[in-house]
Amino acid sequence: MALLLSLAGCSGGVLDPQGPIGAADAKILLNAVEIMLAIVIPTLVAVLAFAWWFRASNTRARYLPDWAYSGRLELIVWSIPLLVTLFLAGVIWIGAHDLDPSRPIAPQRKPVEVQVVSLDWKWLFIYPDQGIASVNQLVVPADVPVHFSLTSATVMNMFFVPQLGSMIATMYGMVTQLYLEAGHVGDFYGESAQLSGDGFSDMHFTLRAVSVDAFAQWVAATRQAGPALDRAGYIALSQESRHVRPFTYRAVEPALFRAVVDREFPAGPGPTGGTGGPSVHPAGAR
Amino acid sequence: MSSTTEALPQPHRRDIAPAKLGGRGAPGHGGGGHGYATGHGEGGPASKRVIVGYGFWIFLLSDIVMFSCFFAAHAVLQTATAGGPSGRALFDPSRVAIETGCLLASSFTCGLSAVATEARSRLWTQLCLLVTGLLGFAFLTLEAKEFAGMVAAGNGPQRSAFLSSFFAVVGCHGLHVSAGLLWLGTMMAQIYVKGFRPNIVRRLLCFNLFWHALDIIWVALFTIVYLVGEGR
Amino acid sequence: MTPAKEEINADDVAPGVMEAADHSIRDGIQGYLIGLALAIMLTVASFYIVHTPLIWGPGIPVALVVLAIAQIGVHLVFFLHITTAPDNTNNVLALAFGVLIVALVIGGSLWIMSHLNQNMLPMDQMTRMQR
Amino acid sequence: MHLLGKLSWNAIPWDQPIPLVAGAVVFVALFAVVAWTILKGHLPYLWREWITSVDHKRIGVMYTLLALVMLVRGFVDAIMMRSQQAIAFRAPGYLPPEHYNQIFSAHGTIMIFFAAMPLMIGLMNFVVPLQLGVRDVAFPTLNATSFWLTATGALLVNISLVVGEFDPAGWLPYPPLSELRYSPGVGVDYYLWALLISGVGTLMTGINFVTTILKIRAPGMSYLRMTIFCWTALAANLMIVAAFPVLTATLAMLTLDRYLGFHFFTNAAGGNMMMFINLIWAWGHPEVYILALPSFGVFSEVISTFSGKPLFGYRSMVAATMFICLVSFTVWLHHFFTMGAGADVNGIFGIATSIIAVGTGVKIYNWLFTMYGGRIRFATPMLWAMGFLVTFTIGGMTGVLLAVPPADFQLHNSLFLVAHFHNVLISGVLFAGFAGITYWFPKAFGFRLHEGWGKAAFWFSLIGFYVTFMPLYVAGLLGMTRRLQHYEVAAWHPWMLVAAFGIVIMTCALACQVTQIVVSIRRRDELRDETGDPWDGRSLEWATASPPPAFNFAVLPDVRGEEPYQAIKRRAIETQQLSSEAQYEPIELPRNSPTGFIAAFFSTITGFALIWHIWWMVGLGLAAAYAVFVWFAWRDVEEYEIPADAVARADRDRRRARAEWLDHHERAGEPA
Ligand code: HEA
Ligand code: HEA
Ligand code: CUA
Ligand SMILES: [Cu+2]
Repeated sequence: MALLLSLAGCSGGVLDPQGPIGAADAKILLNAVEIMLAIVIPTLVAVLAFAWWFRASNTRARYLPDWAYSGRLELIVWSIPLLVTLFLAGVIWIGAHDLDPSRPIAPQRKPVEVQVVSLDWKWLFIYPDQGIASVNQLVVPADVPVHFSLTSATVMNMFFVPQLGSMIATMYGMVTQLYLEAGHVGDFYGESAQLSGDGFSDMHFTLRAVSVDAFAQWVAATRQAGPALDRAGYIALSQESRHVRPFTYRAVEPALFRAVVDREFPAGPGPTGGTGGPSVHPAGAR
Repeated sequence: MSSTTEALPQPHRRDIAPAKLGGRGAPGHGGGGHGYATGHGEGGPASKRVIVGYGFWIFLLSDIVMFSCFFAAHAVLQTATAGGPSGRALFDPSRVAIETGCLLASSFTCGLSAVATEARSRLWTQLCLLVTGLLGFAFLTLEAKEFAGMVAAGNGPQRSAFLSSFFAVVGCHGLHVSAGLLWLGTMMAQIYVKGFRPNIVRRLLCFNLFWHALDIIWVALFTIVYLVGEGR
Repeated sequence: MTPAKEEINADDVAPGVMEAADHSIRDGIQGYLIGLALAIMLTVASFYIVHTPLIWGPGIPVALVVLAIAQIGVHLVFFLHITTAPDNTNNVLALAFGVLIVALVIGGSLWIMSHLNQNMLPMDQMTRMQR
Repeated sequence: MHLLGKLSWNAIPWDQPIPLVAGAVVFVALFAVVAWTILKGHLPYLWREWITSVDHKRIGVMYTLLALVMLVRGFVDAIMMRSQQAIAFRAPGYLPPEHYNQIFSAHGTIMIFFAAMPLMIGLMNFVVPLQLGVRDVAFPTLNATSFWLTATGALLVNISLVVGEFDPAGWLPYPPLSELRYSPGVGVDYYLWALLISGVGTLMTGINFVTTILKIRAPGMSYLRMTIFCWTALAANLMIVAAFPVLTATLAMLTLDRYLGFHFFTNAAGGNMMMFINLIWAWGHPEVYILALPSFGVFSEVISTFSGKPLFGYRSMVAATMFICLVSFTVWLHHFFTMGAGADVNGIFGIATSIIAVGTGVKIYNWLFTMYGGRIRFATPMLWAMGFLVTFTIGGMTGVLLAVPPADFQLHNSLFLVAHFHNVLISGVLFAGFAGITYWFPKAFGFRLHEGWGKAAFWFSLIGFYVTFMPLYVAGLLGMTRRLQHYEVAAWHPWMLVAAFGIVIMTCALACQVTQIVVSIRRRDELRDETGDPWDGRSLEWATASPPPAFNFAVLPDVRGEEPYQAIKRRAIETQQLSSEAQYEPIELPRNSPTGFIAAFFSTITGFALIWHIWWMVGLGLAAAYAVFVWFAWRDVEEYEIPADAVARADRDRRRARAEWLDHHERAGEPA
């Protein structure tokens, strides 16, 4: 296990974190493993040792055919896991609070705002303060907290950038909150961690953390080119499509995200048919 | 630890047929000293009546757990009217009161039928069961009317999540009552043809349990769905 | 084995079976009558309370739930013959298990769902709360 | 409307060779088997002795058979997934997504509901009445019905392979993806009806076994004298009774959404999909312990028997079992920490989850101390148990890790999670199944399984497991999420290749298992067990003949302590004689009944009709089901009697074998 852990380090996964949230998540993960290994390894060793020593062919081992109870051992048997669990319970409680996804990273630093909409099957990122948007590509300044507000245009998805830390669900008509921060400049792999249909495997994107200046430049450049995202454009975008190349919008209709959340658009249309496709149309389904 | 069962006091055992499945310990192998039906003790298999009654009791509890999910869904969705009508606009308290009366009375007559069965009176058992069935039918008719009225007014289960959960939880109870009526009819026919044979008496016991349990669920229903819901 | 006497045992009793004590017809009917009377009282109280100004508005649902629990108790005791006698231990334990599960499922679900809903309020309400 | 509802020629996937060929092979095989039985004239025998049987032993065997067949089906799915992921690096692979999605959903559904559950229920059926020292379960006909309804569910899932499609939204199909709008095909409907129907069967099993264990035990068998297997069976069945109604209700709501336009979980009209996820896991977590607890029971029996000692800390074991039974109902939110319920809720449920480790840990240590001071024989069942102890501890540890919310925020739905649950399921359930089958096989059929092939199967399974699933832990830590039909991240690819190699080893294990069965049947005379007690067992099932007579025990055993059979044996060895022959009495047993089979027949028809919206057929099926019910209620004779001299004859044979054993024992001069 420890070997596996070390193998998994330093190669772009959750054990190679590139930001404070990811680092804290990974730290807790490793700590929990250490706490448990402290008891699990002796347990495993004892299992193998007892099995070996008390094998039937070993005449030196003492045979205690009636030994089935010992009050003292009984106590140990209950208290060892209990104590470990107590310890873990502390980690769990504190971890759940300190690293709650909706908890701001550093209240004094103003975060960059990004609104995320998961569509079939791509990601739409809206920058409300900059008035631009992008698809399947997320550019953020490094060393600055990012505040995500997330929703879905269709089914549930899960927004996840492994090296930056916590994932969070996106759901139709609801908004979830997430704070992340990239500690370095770099490209990080992002994906959906929740099955969302046939194009699910294509719901990956690149998170590009760039310097603050480069971010400003990118914003400026983005404003110069590409289409503008209005309501009609959004409806077109929300049709099913796979393997969407990253692109940007030079402008976004201001309250678009809120309109999505407030269900002003019908939910994404979904596929037109499966085997034995729909022959009945329930009255209420839109 | 090694108490021999022979030593147990046996003051109140009567001559009872043990369960068929278990059979009884042969003499010499328990000395015939075992009781026949302790649920938690050491007396060997319980009597058939206890087994059947207990099994049905467990079934009822599982049924109540199932209802609790519909209740939970209703509690979560009762404000999700999606612009449609709320409970206050839809429910008619006097109808609910009559429905409640029907069901409560039927529970009572059902209990009387059990007394009549205990006294092995075919006539009274059948009469009580008949009244129970009629009251149940009256209840169902009222409920069907309510449903039909709501659907006709465009407030069917497709209207909103609130109405979905309403129709589901109330309808599920209604389905149970319908199934109960089918069962009741079958039981009456069986009593008519076969009389009070032990297996039929056991089934009557189960039917009684079922019917009383439906009434209990209705108590929760009229309280949570109708009365509390009306306040919204 | 006469059917009438079949399977009455002082140690273990099927749920729904009347106590050996009230085995006469009169006692049997009387039990159901008492149950009916109590149930009617509680039901009437429930229906009455909904519209009464006597009780503080927000307290009404609580009162209703308490009344319902009382009535369910009445049904259990007088119609289903659940008692605390030792012969009923298994029946009562099963009931307690069921009630516990129901409480966990309903209580847990409501607790979880209220937190989820609260954390996922649509935008405007969210921002309103933040400001 | 169309007479056949939505069903048409196009429902059969003519354009998809893989399922078509697979389906064709299955059906040809099935047809061949049926044709063979009819031609050989075995049908009357099958009908008489198996299909209509209400004997808990027969039903147990049928459950186990169903489980093994479904294991193979699930394994084929697993091979397809592992090979797809091995080649789908920057490539589409050979399974298009709409097909791949059905495969993992079918794999999960089949493995949990139609392999693992029948495996455990099968063992319970066979063993529990024997260990309680009684003749059958509380409701034998209901028991048969449970089995046949489970088989109905399995059949429907397998029909979907050829006619239509299966659920593409996962083994627990989350809405809104599973709603009509996003899954308009019949796949989810197959899933729903298969599980609703088999769920009824499982619920009835739960009721049956709770009643059996609480109300039908041999004289003197107080609660604290029951075997741990019976205790775990009691706990598991209590959990079935409490949890399966939740599954039924939740699936019923989704069904209402899909069929009648309700809005429980839709995106429209105020539906709330989070409620589905909440409710399904309120069933789902108890479910994994419904599977794990009986497995723990099997290992308790095996470890104690092969260590030649009573189980250490019996009372602790009982307490831990019931502890797990209750606490399992308080942890379900750990499956959706990442949905955002907030710190308090996540914290509480995380802690509740980690507390389960206490109950499980106690069990691990009790097994450990059972081995201490033992004289351990490493027969095949004991090997499975050892593999379990080591592997399950690791899987449990990763489970507890997932219970830590910040860790889960990174590992949820990753291959790490997939590795965790295969880690516990394969060691905890599959290994237990194999251990149990090997252990009780001689009891069921009168001869042992071949040890050599069994041990080979064990080693291939163990190594195959580690090679297949350890890489998935790594891939999960590298951020690889589950259910990917293809991927573009280079770092994941090598691990997928290793895992694919692991499945090759697993295939060897399967081959060994099959060989083991074939070889054992061929050499059954060598492997014959005459005494009824091939392993030097300690509980009552070993007190009767192998295979046991229909009535199990000629006279119900008189239980005077824990490990009753061990006590009887000791007494026999000390006094050098068997207990005196009892006075035999006639025994009444329940008659065979086709009720279960017929009920399943009509529910298959009804289920199929519902899936394809063939409403007239639905009506027909339901009417027929009611008719069967009434017909069953009307039958007069429910039992038949075995005369006393037949009982005596059967029991004297057994006693003769035991007497020989005693002789032999005396000469060997071995202490008990
Ligand atoms: C038999 C099946 C089984 C069993 C027994 C378990 C056992 C456990 N599981 Fe697992 N689990 C599953 C089957 C099972 N699980 C499945 C199928 C899923 C995924 C479903 C899906 O999403 O599709 C899942 C998912 C799952 C999750 C959700 C993760 C996610 O979706 O993000 C979590 C999180 O808490 C979890 C935790 C646990 C824990 C804490 C245990 C504990 O019970 C383990 C306890 C055991 C030990 C800890 C080892 C022995 C103990 C000691 C040696 C004592 C000392 C040790 C300590 C004190 C640490 N499981
Ligand atoms: C009991 C449950 C169980 C079992 C045993 C298994 C066994 C296996 N599973 Fe499965 N699996 C699940 C439950 C189970 N699984 C679930 C619930 C899911 C989630 C589905 C979802 O995402 O919706 C899943 C998903 C899942 C995935 C999808 C991962 C993803 O999301 O990307 C994969 C991929 O490889 C996989 C692989 C395997 C493999 C290789 C085995 C192998 O270990 C199989 C090994 C089997 C054998 C070696 C059997 C051999 C023996 C016999 C057949 C008996 C002998 C027969 C006779 C004697 C006649 N599983
Ligand atoms: Cu990524 Cu296709
Ligand atoms: Cu769980």
